[in-house]
Amino acid sequence: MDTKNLIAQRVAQELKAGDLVNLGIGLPTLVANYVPAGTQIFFQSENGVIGMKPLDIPNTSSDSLTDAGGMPTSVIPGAAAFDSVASFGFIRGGHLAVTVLGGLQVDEAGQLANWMVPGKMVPGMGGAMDLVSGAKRVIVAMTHTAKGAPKILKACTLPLTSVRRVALIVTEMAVIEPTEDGLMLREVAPGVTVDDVLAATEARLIVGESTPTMAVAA
Amino acid sequence: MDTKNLIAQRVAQELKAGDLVNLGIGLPTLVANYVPAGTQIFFQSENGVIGMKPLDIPNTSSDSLTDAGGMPTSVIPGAAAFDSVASFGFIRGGHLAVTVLGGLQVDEAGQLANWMVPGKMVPGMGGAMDLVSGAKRVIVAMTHTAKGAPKILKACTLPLTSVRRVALIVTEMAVIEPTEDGLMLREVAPGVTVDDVLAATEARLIVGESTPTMAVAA
Amino acid sequence: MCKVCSLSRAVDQIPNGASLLIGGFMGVGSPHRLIDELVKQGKRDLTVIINDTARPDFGVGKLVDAKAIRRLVTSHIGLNPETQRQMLAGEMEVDLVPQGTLAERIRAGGTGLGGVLTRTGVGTVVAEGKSTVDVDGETFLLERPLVADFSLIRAWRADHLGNLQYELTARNFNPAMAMAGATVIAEAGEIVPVGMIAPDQVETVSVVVDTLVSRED
Amino acid sequence: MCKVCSLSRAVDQIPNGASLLIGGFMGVGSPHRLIDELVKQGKRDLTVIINDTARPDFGVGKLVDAKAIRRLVTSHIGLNPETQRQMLAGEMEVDLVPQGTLAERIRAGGTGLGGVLTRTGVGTVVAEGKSTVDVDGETFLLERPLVADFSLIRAWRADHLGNLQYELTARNFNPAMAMAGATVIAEAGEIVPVGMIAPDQVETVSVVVDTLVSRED
Repeated sequence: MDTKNLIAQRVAQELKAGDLVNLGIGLPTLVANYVPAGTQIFFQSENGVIGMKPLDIPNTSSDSLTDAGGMPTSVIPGAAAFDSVASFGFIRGGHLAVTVLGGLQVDEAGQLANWMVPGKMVPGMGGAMDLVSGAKRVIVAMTHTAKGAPKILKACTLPLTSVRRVALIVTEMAVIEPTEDGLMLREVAPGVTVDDVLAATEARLIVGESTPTMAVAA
Repeated sequence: MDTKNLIAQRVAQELKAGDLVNLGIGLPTLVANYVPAGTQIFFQSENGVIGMKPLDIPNTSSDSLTDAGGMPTSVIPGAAAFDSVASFGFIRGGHLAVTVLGGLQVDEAGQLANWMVPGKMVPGMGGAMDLVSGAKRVIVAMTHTAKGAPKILKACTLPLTSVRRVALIVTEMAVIEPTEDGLMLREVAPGVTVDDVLAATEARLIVGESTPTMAVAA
Repeated sequence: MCKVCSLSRAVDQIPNGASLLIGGFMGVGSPHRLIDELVKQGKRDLTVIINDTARPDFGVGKLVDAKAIRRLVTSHIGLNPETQRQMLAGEMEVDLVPQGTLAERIRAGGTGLGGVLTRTGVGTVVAEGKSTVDVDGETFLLERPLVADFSLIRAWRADHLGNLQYELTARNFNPAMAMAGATVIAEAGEIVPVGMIAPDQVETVSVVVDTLVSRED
Repeated sequence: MCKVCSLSRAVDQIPNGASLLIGGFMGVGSPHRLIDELVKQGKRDLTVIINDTARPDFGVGKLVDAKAIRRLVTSHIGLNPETQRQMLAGEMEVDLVPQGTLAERIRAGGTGLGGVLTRTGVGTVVAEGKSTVDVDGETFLLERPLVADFSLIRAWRADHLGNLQYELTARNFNPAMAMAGATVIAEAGEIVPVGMIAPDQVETVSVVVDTLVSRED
């Protein structure tokens, strides 16, 4: 299993039946593939739909039903469509159980930076700032390092997405929970040691007596 | 023509084709009867409908379509229904061309009091405060006096509905326009003299060189 | 994940002293079955947030008659003399709120806004004890968000997931209240199979509805 | 009181330098005919408020390509390299706003609220130069209402009065924007006789729509 799918598989274990969940573009989108059959999760797309599912039947798309990237999508029976004001009402109002987003950096305070690299990449924050400020649980799904450099830092050097502490960081190496006391190392990936994680992390990690291995299929 | 219908008839002349208009309970409701045929006015009821018209065909009422007093009503073709949040969005947002409300008192600053008599009558303000604060034009339709006592005063003694200056006061004796300089006497009713109006008014009225008579049918 | 349960079990969840957002405008669009069951179960010391108290023996007027309400947040009590009597006698605390402000405060509570900035009420008794905020030289009243332990909602139609659809002026405060209750209990004129309410027709999304009252037995 | 007029006359109303609220999300639900006509008429120095700038040669991306926009208020430009190029080159002023804040600021502008109090952006670069308001011990950012000279709206269906109905995710910013423009111009996939859109289906009420673009000739 590749890095991205390993992360997605582990994140999917955090979702509970009936949850309203927003998946960011890219890696987080893969999470939907690992929801156990029979567990009904409601996926929101911030452009105005709850009950989104991938378009799996050819030639059934509509120009008026797209995901947040503007690509054709589909919905489950019982889905609902609404405008952007209502969409962010769900997000800000705490009705979203979980949001899964990618990350550029996370720091020891659990603060996420994921929307710009000054002078280089300025895509705009889109809905990310509202999602990180408003969802009940924020899960960051990202690779542990970028070109060998740690992404989990003492302090973010990039502009923050929100000052709010995220709930969980899932990488291909580890599951880390930001807490009031600091970053707790909760799990390591199969074949990865605690020392491997520490070596790839700039931030201080709090390590317990024993660190379980992620329950993911290889 | 009785007092109330005379007032309603004069107020109706203030409405223009295409206007969105809210009529308060009681006297203001009569204004709808005097809109010239062929002039389309859109009447809003703040409980959530635009395009209201009186229920004029027997046995066609629904429990789910009522006016702001909870009484069965009807709608024109092209009417729209919406929730209370949207309803007051129209009102506060300046989308209402005219609101016509009853009054207990109006003062020299053009400020209206119409929602409570402390210790005696405390019905609550309902939508009145939003209507007076938000509509483009506020027209007060009321009898000139109550049991012989003036209702147009130097200063209101009752709690204000809004500090905003109303646009026009129409009574069975006169049409009065509150301005920055004070209350301008614009018209008198048929058979009423300027002196009659001054005698029935506590507030100072500014009287022009000539005061036209209201163009209303007797 | 079936949300549908009996009327009595739906109301059993509500303890005495709870705060309730209740839909309806002069009783139109109020959850009459839920209100009747609240009275039947003898709930008391309730905080009720509702547009108006309808009339005696009708809609939420039945809760007033039963002296079940300790605190009332509302915009209009003019057609219910019993509400006015309890208020003037000091038996019930009544907080009168302009109707548009009431709607917007509930919306703010349900959508995570810090409050409402409105011209309505500035300079009147409604402004007493409240902060104001100046925006570009104009003064607005800061009105606080409203939420409650429970929202009691009346819908025209529901599906078995809990998606709701409303009808005409029976809509009123229901959609905003369905977003602002910690637990949302809905009754509907009809419960239809999932998929019968098209996505564009859903007005309250199932994910916010916790309990749907089953059809009359 | 017919509001229906030709595409060219509808766009003739818009002067150079005007501010425009334009519906759409990645071009879905954007008023493509109106945008094409803006380009055709060579409008320039526009202020455009829109969720995103779609892609080059698509949706509002065509206005970017035409260098018609002087100032842009938006939440996302990541999929339009030409927007980023003009921004970094200083050819276009870009104000990046979180998407939920953008929606709510437009709503505030259209519904007479003094501003928006939100947690979103507190403590980030988005908060720079803005006031905060404390409510019950928590800090919220005060974001200002947004309005514009014109709103350009795309509806699924309209009736000849100007009532509008939207479809699925082509809805997005259109309903809020239809409340916030001094003049509202709408194009629709279909224009139907008055009465064909039932009161409960109307999403934008005719009274706020000033001009409805006629069908293609």
